[in-house]
Amino acid sequence: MDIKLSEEQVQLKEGARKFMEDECTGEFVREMEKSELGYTKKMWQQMAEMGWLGMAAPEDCGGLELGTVDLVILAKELGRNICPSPFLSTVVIAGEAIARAGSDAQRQEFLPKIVEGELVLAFAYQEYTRKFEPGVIELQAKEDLVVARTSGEAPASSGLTMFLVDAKSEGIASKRTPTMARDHHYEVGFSGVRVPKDRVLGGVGDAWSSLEGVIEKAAVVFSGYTGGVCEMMHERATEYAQQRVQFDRPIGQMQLIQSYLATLIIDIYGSDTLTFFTAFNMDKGRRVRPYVAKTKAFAADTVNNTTNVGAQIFGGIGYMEEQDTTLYLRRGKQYQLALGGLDYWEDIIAEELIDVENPTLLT
Amino acid sequence: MDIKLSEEQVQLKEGARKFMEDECTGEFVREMEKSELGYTKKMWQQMAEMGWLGMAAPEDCGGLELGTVDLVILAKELGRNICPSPFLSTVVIAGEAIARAGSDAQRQEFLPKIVEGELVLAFAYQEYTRKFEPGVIELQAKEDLVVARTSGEAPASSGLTMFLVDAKSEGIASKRTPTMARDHHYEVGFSGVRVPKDRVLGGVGDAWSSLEGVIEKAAVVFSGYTGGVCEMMHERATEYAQQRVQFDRPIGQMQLIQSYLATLIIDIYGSDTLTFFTAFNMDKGRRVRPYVAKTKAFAADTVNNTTNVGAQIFGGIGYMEEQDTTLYLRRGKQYQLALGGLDYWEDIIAEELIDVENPTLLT
Amino acid sequence: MDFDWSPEELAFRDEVREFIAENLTEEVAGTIFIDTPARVAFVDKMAERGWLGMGFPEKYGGSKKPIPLAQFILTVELDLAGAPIVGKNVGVVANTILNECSEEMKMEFLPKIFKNEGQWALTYTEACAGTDIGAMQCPAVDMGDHFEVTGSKLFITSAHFAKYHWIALRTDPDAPKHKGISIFIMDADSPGISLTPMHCIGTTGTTHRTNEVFLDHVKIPKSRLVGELNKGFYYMMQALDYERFAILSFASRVRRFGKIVDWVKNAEYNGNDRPIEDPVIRRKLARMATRVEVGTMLERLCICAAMERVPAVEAAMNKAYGATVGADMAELALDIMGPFGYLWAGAEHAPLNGYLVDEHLMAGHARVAAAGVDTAKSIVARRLLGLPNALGKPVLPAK
Amino acid sequence: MDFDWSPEELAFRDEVREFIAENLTEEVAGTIFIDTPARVAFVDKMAERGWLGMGFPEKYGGSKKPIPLAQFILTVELDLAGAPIVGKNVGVVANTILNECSEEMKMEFLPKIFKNEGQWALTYTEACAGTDIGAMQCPAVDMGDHFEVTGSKLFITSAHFAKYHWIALRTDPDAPKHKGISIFIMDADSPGISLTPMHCIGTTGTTHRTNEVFLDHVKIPKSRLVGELNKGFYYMMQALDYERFAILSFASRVRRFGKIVDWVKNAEYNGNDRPIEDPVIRRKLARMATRVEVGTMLERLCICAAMERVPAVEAAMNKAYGATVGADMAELALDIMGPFGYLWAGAEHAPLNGYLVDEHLMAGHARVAAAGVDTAKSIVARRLLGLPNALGKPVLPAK
Repeated sequence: MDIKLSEEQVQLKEGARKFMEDECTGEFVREMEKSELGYTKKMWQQMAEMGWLGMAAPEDCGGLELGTVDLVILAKELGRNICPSPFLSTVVIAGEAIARAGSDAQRQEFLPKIVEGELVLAFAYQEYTRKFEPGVIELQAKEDLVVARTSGEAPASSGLTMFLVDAKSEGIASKRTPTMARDHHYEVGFSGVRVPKDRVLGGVGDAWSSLEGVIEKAAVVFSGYTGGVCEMMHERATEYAQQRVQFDRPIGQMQLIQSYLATLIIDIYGSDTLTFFTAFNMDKGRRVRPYVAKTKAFAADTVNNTTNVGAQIFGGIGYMEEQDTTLYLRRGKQYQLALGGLDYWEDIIAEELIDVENPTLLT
Repeated sequence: MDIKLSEEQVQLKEGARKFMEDECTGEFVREMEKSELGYTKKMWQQMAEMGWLGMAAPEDCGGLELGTVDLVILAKELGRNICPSPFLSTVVIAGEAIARAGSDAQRQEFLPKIVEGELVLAFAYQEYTRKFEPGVIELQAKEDLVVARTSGEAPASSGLTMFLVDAKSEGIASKRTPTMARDHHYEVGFSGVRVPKDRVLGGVGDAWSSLEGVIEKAAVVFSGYTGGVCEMMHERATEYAQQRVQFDRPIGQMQLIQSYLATLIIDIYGSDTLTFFTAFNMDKGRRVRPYVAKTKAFAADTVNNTTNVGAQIFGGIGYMEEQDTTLYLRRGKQYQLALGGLDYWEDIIAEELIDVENPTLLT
Repeated sequence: MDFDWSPEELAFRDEVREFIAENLTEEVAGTIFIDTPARVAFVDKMAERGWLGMGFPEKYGGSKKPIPLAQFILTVELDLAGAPIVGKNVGVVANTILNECSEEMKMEFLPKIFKNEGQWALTYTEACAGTDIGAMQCPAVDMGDHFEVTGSKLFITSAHFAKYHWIALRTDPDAPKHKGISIFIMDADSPGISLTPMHCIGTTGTTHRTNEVFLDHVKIPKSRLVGELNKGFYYMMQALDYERFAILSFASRVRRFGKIVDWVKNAEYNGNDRPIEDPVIRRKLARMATRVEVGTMLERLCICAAMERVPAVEAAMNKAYGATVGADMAELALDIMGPFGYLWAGAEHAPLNGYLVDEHLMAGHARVAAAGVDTAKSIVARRLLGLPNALGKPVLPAK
Repeated sequence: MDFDWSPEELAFRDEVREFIAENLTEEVAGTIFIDTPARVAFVDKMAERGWLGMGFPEKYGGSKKPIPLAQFILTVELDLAGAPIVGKNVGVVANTILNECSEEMKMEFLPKIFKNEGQWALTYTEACAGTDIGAMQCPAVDMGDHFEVTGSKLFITSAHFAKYHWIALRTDPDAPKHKGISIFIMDADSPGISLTPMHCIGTTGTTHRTNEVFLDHVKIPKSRLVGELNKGFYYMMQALDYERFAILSFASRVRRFGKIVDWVKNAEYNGNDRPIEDPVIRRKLARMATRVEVGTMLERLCICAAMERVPAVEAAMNKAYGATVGADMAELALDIMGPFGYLWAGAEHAPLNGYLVDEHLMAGHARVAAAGVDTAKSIVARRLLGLPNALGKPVLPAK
């Protein structure tokens, strides 16, 4: 057992940190929030050039075929600077779905384009429901990556099919919907959209057999991303506590401030280690369902707490729009609720803990 | 609006405090824990002489016919010194049940005996269930104050009847069951116990119509009692924090200790005020169901927190059996769970908040 | 012991409620600030009724209090309705002027306050002086016939629509820090004052605005000194006790919780998902309802104390408890909403048009601003429990 | 990055597990203390296998470590099984002797420790010196050819069955408080030592016993001074870092949570009430399961650090996190049990025979004892985050 990063992983991390520090400033994040696209094609192309968009893809599709651990390392660096990009939906979700469920032809058609930065995909999954379970999906398909029902009725996870739908297809109505993070969410209406049969991904009615694993992987990578958010927020709060003088001492010399910062960093360390542990075991091909759920659940609470309490360390100034603290604060709660809220993941944890005959136990 | 105690109430409180301080020391409480009876007939008789056992009873039965507010004032003083006595079950629960549901003959037979301290009653209600709802009662009655089912099947609150059962009746098997508070709980088995018809209290199958109000009143008085427990624990912890020197200052000069003590006292003040508010409105004859539930729920959490955190202020010494802190600590959690746990009262709160068409609103 | 409102109190409350029902247009509601013509007009109407000068001597334009708790009833009802409130002008400024100032100043300013002639900015905070307000540096230099001020102030709410600054400045740089501060009344249109807006986190366009105030050789006449020179810190502290109590009541949280419950009761999503039927959500709401009730009780404690004295400890309890409950309430609401919780103002499916997102984002601010939760708790620890100042020199107990 | 145990580590773990399965009788299990003949015999068997002296030089009776993490694996498995553990003797005493003492003392005591010949009491705490251990007063007076001790010590666990006291005493009353303490090895049967038992809160009869130790002109030979005179405080601090890590692992909480889950899965009450079907309980257990997992991760961080250095920060994290999770876990269990939660050992219907009542009652103790949660957090704040000592003089940041 040795949980230090390998030399290559240290290089990946340091390279990503330098790039992010140079390119992805608070000012850049604000610009992207206000922009039409939400990210820049230039940065996306640079990410492709550094091999980030092909990290997970199979070698025969131009990828590096690296593991989840490496994705988490990169995601943490993206998270530190809250990098605005469609990395998660394109590379982790869609890329992984195509790699797992796609035909050879689909893999060869789409994956190299993702790796090269030429194709961006959105994940159209959530419907008008608070739930994240596949059973609640009602959208009828008679295909961005769309999941829709081809048979059966909600609630049932069978009967769902994945489609690769051209975003410019007739019958698609997209409307940007404002979010707390001011990131680029859209409500997408489908009305009589025709999807060629060769754009069905995987077996008809059989989406969940591959999608479940895709979502699990995405949840772990996302937990890495939020871990990065926490790390940066905490570093900034600690630095502020060291510099900010009130009552003739740095506020960081006060017991309460120390208690807040120490409590957070313990959670952050715990969350990071759990994320890497799950990613490591996922890469070993082991069954990690309960671990994914615990990883996402804890990372979600940690990013919400850290951004909240972290901003409070700054006092009033932490709540001024002009301050970078607010960029982080506006993401904490959203990230907690995104990609399956606590109830979704906690139900899985409970099920695995209680209902499963022989619970999965990794040591 | 003036929430100060009246002159008579101040006298009641001060008299009770003096008596408790003189008679009900930590040593006395320990003796009672080890004793067969759990209280002393001498003290019970003194309580009768001071009029405490007749506070709630109607004047025509020898009582003072005082209100719930006065019961709460007294209960707080009993709670401060965690007075071991069957006050709640005898005076508040059984006394109130007889006063509400009893026939004239029953009132005249039993209430003066309670007032005089000659009759002690236990409340036999809880069965082998985690729940406190009347619907779960399965004991079949074909009667201490016993509640049993005379018709219907669980779960239904109708079909329950109250009986006054002589504890020495044939077929009753009592077994003391150890509790955290080392108070005197018994498991009582009923097997073919014959109860004279004139010992049925209230209408057959109609217990809940009066018992619900009795339990509500008991919950409010009990919240007063636990409020007293909190008050004393907090006073002692504060005094210790003022005296105990570590790192060349009293520990009470440290931010964290101050934060713990201040957080507790705010809860204690809030809980007390809510208890009196509910008692006051109960005495006015208003519908107070949601307020009773909130009172008990908050008082329960407060007594658990205060005894727990209060003991921690003392450090290691707080956990030595010889210390009075442990007497309080052993009661906090038990009192939180007793007389209907959080789930029972929170379900009522939710029901009143959400399901009731026009929620009760006292201002 | 009597928890009931008297008939007179109920009558006054009814009167206030009627007034609000008649005058609180959509244009007026939604903020406590008196920053638009419609809101000024709303407060003018309160002034006409004599509600701004209740309890102040008639010779200064004051009016008789209909009942002892009138001021409190007014504040709570305004807050409960989401209307502009008058605690700052009346509570902080008028009280201090009445207690500390010369007859001339009383005659000049009190009638104006009670007639709502011009708003006031409390101009205390500096970059180096937040919670530690005594650390302020910005100097007022005695130039013989006037004071001159050059420096800057931060987080000055209301400065962009105020007529007067109630400004604290350092008048003795050599004295111990709490003993060298004075308060002045400074005209907002004095030459040399400029503002930079600062926006709090929140929905773009409707965010709460505050200001950085720059002072470049601003002159303040000597007649505008409040009370005695170098006693400003004590005036601020007295007013702060009052402020915690009078400016913001717990009512805003009661109002917010009501909105949350209403939303939950009516929300329905695909798949017959009614949040209100979820046992976990029901329990959490029950718990929050209990905490809200306790908050109203702490406020009641405060009111009753206020009839006899400045309720410093009770107000600190309210502040600590209220801000904590307020933050947890917004969290709870967003948690219940799930992925809809992070949709913001303007999103079709944003519950309550994203109102709780704003409340959540500013919840931490309420925990740290205007003497935060931790400061309030230290007040409770020191003034109620008799514990020594944690930031002071060790104070060993007497043997 | 490799989270997997090596084949050697797994093999050693299997060996330990096999040993425990064979030797952990009911008589031995249930406590970490080596206080009965059966428990001494159990540890003797571990000594026979060379498990007490792993990594120590052979000339002192030590044995080769089969693998780098052997010590940790042993502690975790013992703790997970509820068996007596050897961290105190080996971790604190043997390490300090090896690092600080003379060849004679090493030769005298190390072999005895590794053979489990006699238990040790850590005799530090005094009435005036708990968390502030440096405040201890009990003096060892230099009498020329020996030291003489008169005073008392408090909360001395193990004193009633120990053969030796590892005792800290003030040897220079005039030096700054941390610079006048020395450590000695004192025979428990020295004339002048007497004990008064103190019982921790818990089930009568099975409570954890500790002691007040009275010392009346007790003589300690000069040869029993540990290391250098007046360096005792530093030896204690070093050992404490080690202690937080080596004596108690997170495994005890994993074990406790397993018992809780088992109970909940099987509990059934009248009216088909199966707690496990209650959605609120399921969610709460899921949340706790997550926190338990995070605890094991923090421990793993600690182990990996321990391969390279004394993991002071990581051990403090473990302490803070573990004690908090431990307390919340006992609360949760009792809450789920409802009115059965407060039934204690001996009650027919007490779940797990009241085990969780004891755990609940002592949970606060775990939060405050052996450098509590708040002390552990201050270690994290200072050593990891670089913040200045909150109890020291103000340290202004460099400009």
